[in-house]
Amino acid sequence: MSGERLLTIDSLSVTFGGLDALKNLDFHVDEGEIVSVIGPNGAGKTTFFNMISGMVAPTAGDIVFRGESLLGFDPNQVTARGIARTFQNVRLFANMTILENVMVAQHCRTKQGVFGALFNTPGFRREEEEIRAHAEKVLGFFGTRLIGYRLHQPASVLSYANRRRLEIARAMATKPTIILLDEPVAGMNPKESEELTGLIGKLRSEWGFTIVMIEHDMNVVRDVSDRVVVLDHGETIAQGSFEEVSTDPEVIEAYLGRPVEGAS
Amino acid sequence: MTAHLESGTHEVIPARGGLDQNWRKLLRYGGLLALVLVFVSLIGMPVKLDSRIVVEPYISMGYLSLLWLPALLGYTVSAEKVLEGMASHARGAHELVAGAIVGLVGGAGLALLIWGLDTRDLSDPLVNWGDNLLGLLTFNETVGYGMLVWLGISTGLGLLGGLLHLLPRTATRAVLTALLAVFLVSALESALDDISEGFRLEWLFEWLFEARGGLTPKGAIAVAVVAAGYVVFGRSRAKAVRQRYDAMPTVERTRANAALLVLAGVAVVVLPMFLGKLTNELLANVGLFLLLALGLNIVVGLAGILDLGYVAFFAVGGYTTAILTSPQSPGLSPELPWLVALVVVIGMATLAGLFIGAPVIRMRGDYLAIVTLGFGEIIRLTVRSDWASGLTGGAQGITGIPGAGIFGVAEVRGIDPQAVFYLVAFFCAVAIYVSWRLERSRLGRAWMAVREDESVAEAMGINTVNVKLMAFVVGAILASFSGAIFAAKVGSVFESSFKILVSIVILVVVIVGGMGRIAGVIAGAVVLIGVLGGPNQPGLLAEFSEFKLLIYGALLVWMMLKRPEGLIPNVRRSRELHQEEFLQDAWLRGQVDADEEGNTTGGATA
Amino acid sequence: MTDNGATPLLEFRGINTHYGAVHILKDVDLAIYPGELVCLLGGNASGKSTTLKTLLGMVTPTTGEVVLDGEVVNDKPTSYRVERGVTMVPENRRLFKRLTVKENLELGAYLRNDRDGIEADLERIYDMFPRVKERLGQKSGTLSGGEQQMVAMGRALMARPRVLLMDEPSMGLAPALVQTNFELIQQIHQAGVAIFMVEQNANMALSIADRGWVLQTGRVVLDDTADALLANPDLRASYLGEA
Amino acid sequence: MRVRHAPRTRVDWFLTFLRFSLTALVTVGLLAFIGQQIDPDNFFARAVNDDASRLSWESIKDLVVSGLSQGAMYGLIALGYSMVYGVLGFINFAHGEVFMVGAMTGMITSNKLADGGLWESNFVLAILIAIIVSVLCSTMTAVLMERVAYRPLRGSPRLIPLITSIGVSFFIQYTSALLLGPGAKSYPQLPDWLRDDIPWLGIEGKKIVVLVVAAVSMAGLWYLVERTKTGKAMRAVAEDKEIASLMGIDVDRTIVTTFAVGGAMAGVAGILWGILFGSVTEFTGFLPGIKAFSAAVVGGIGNLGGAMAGGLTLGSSESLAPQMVLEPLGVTGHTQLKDAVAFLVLIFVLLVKPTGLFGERLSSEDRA
Repeated sequence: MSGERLLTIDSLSVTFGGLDALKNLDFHVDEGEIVSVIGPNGAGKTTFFNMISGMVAPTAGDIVFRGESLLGFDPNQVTARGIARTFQNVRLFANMTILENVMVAQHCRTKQGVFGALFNTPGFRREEEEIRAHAEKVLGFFGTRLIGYRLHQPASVLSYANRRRLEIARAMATKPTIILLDEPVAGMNPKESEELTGLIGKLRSEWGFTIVMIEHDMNVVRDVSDRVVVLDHGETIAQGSFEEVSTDPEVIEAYLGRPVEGAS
Repeated sequence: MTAHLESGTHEVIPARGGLDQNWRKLLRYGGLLALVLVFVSLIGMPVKLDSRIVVEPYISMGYLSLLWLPALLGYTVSAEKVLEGMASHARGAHELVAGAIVGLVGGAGLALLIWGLDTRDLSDPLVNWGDNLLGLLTFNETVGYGMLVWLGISTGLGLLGGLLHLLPRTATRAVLTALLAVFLVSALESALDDISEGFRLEWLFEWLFEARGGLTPKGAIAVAVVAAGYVVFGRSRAKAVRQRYDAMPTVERTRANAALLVLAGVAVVVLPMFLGKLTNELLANVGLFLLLALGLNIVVGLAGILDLGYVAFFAVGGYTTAILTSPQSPGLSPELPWLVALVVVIGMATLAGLFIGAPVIRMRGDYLAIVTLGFGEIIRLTVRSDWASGLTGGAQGITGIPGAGIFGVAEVRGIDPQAVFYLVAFFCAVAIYVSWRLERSRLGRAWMAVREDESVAEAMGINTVNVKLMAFVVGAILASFSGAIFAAKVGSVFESSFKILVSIVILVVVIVGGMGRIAGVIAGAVVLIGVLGGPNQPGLLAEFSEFKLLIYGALLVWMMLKRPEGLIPNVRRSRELHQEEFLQDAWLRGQVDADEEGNTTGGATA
Repeated sequence: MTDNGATPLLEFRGINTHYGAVHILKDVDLAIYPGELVCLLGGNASGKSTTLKTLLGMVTPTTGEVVLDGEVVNDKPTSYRVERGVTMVPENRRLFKRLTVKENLELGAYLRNDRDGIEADLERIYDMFPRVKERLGQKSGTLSGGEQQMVAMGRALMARPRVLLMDEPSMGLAPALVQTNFELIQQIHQAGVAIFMVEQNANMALSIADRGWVLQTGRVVLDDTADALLANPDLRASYLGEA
Repeated sequence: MRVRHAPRTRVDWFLTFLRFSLTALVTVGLLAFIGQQIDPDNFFARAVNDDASRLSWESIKDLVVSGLSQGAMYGLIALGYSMVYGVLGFINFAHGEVFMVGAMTGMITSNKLADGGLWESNFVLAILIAIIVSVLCSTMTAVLMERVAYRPLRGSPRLIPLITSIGVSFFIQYTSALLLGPGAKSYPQLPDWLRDDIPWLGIEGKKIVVLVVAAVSMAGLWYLVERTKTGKAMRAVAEDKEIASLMGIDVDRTIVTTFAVGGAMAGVAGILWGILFGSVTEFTGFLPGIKAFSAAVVGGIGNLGGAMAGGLTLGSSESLAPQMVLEPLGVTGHTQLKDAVAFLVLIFVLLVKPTGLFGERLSSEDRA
């Protein structure tokens, strides 16, 4: 089901204080894929995301999205080109309301400025309407959890699982092509992660997003991934379907410790 | 599973005995009181404020500067911090004894000071050490008398402080309001004098006030009774009105708000006509600082950028106006009309905002604070230097600014404070409108996001550099308006009007009022600039001018420690500052939520 | 309960804690005896980390007593408790990344003044983790995950603990690293140190523990030997999220 | 082989332009200076500045020495900023006032000693007493500040303690003005051997004293932080307070120690200020304080060697740049711009290397 090549990463490297965080990493995503990135702690997974989203500049290599190199772009420019992300440690705008969190994420898709705001022009009002409508649509993706009376609550009152959901909603609101999910089910209980796994599938089937995901939970990885990439010490040690990867001796040695019990 | 939400139960334990005290705490508070009393005496407050009478002939602000302290500490020492869901003690002799002991220790400190004043001469480093202070503290009687009286007074006041815990809530509130009212009315004497003339109420003024200053005893009693009466009888009604307002549906509330706004507008237009020169002058000053504070509020309160060099934009407005309009401008002197100059001022402020903003915008918040402060100084030092004196007049400044002509309809100059006030009020109204509209726009949301977490805002597609520059520029333009009016009002500009001090005072106004909240900023400006005075401008309490910067410093610290959200807080902001509590709250809700939704409670709604 | 007559090393007697208005721990009673390996199980927000913080004196209980070796230590600071033999290996290792490996280990012995004893203990740790010895002068932030885990354990052991608290030793770690970690814990336990482990991963924890408690919204709901807990249907159910 | 990419936004272009033009300005100024040093009639020197004249080696030496001695003082104050920043992560704006308190109490003590005659009869003893008193007072001020104003704010957003410290700074300034009276107050006259040039060096004795005392204090501090258990505790607390307390370190006490040590350094700097300039006002702490902070940033905040290096850099550029860059560029009244130079250096360094000269980037997370 993979389509056009969206993102190509070409021998990407980065060093922090003499230490290689990533070494000659090659990677690609095609349209409509769900790719999981797994690997031990400190393997450079989050650095990898930071690099794609423009938060860290690579030392060498290239990141090409739809034929355009992303090097040197600020994170907001990357997002504007269609790559959104969530954060491993959930970083919401805690004192803004849930609605505002999602509204503000549409910043790069809208354009009204000071003039419109000051004179309340028709264009300004129309755009505000659209922003709000889209925000509610995105929040509605999670059932009733984030809408209703919750819309005007500050994000800080949400439960842990709901914060994770709001993070995803916020990334969706930027109208991206690719969503980078950084450990979307971390800290959720088995039931919640099962539910979210289903939603990740829907993100592709209903909303048409392409997804790259970092995850430790092998159940989730197994259930949704088209392809799995294993990182260790900043290098790719294996790549392929979940079955291929989970039986790869090198992966077992470096990451899994023992084969994942069955495919049940 | 909501069983663990056992909050709100408040158990009352029987009162403790009078001697069942935490003696170390009492001594600590007593020692603190003694220190503060001695400190206040030695910085010269009692002596210098003695000439300002509160109630003739009984009490002056000098004595008052000492008297309120024992009562305050007597009250706080036995104030029990009650966490919700926990128990508290019933009140009784315990509180009285605690207050009295704290007062006694404090009084002993003062007595010791009297004894020291009498026997030693420390006037070499301590300038206020001397006979004036001794005379004041001993009421011009013997040393022993003074010591005893202060022991007595301080103990008594401490006891009164403790007593406040025993009175019913309404009574406490009535007493405090009455005392505060007497103080405020007396503090506002000169303004009331001015106002009473306008409203033909001289008779009331003369009845209330002594000719040489201060309330008459009967006046004081009248004021106290009115204030207490309001608390006892009027408060519940005011509360009811407020509740009705809160309960209104949105549409109706908008209408009520609009009505209130119109009312305030009419008051702003009509009131100055009844006011004298002095009050108008004062209001004009308040307005100038309010305009600055509204601008800084956008930068600090909304976008979360701590700009300590904000005065630079004030200077840009002032100097641009001076150069363009004054015939005595040393270099360039096109002698433009004020309104034309104002257009250039906007341009210059925008440029300055971009020029200062661009290099600092990517820096971390605290570095940015210091670097902007540096920029402010660079601009001031450059303006003052011989190098730039060809344009700016150097240390001599630029004089002879003709004033602001408004389409030939009016000519606004410093000698006509009422006209200045109207001009300032107009610009403040513009600033308020701008702040209000922007806060509710796409840009305002982006500012808030940047304030909350800059790198996430960036990752969510917000061009943080542009957005922050925008805040800088909007703030700069508002400040430059203030500068332009300032130049026209005073008729001259000197670099000394643009010191760092101004930036800090504006920051205090914004913070004391409540960051990010327009009503708060207005209240902050009126209270601080109006009553205490601006950096170079006297306020209503002119005698305080020597102490005002000390008070500003102390206020800033106290605000940050006790009420970081300001007098009239912004709901969001206060949430951020009490985040820990909220996180715990959220933590709790987390479990409720895991339980499936439906039975969760909606907490604070924005 | 394995009450073998000895005094417990560490004990909670009727502990209640509050954060503001929120009641977190409710009448919790716990006891850890010398040389035991016990674990405290519980899901998100069940009060596990509050338990640890209360043990260490970072949170003061509103009622109840924390007893250390027969002495009530409610009003004693963390440093006092550390000195008396309670040490914690924090979640996610939390090494001092800018300090060298050696300095990290030395800080573990911060409260000790017996220079010879410290030297001897350092040698013991080098024996236990030979890889650590090779990297003594390196900034600890540059180590790999497994090595950092060893340093974290070594640092804790340098305090000569009588009871070692482990906070979520499996949290956020790669499966392989979790295994290494549990092997290290067993190794230390066999050296005679009592271990109190707080874990979400019930299967893993109970497989090496002697005893366990299950905490649910601040209350101890199960208290049994590890084998019995493993067989307990209620526990199985609640950990599969079927409750 | 770092991937270089061209600036993509207008702000980036502007910053590049700013970096370039500042560098160009300094280079041209220096070249012009060299030109007029070689020959005041030189075409290049004339072209930029009509009044160009040669600076004697004597005066260059004087400028360097006074720049360095002043810089050493900035460095000593900067240590306090840097240490507090390292441990608590905020700028203690009021640290300059701690320095002022040192200078002020030094002034009071030495005047009292001069009245008593000890200052003249045994200067070394007298100055030692003055140093001890002022170090004690400034240490106490710093510790008190921490206890009253900063401890309750631990864990609040970074700007809150910064704003608080601005308030503290004002409070101390005006307390000093109100208690001791406003305006400048003089130190007693120094003995001749300090005022005169030291023969074989041709440098004023007091400047040598300042440099020596600064070097000794710096060495002592380095030993404390790098070699002692207290120092190790400080570094541990700076990195992770919670874990440090797990090691049995008393975090509160370590933070107090940090403030105390910083305060002591500021006290030493205060008395050196008195020796160097002979007078002190309630505002003495303000500008040097900000400059010292700049020095700490220039050197890379949190890095003690960097703080001292930053101080020396700032002090000497402040002393040399007006003569060596501004004057050859034709700026009149260049010495009036001395303070502006200090701030320009700060801005320039932050533009070129946001982490300061010796600051290191620790991870991907701390973007400046």
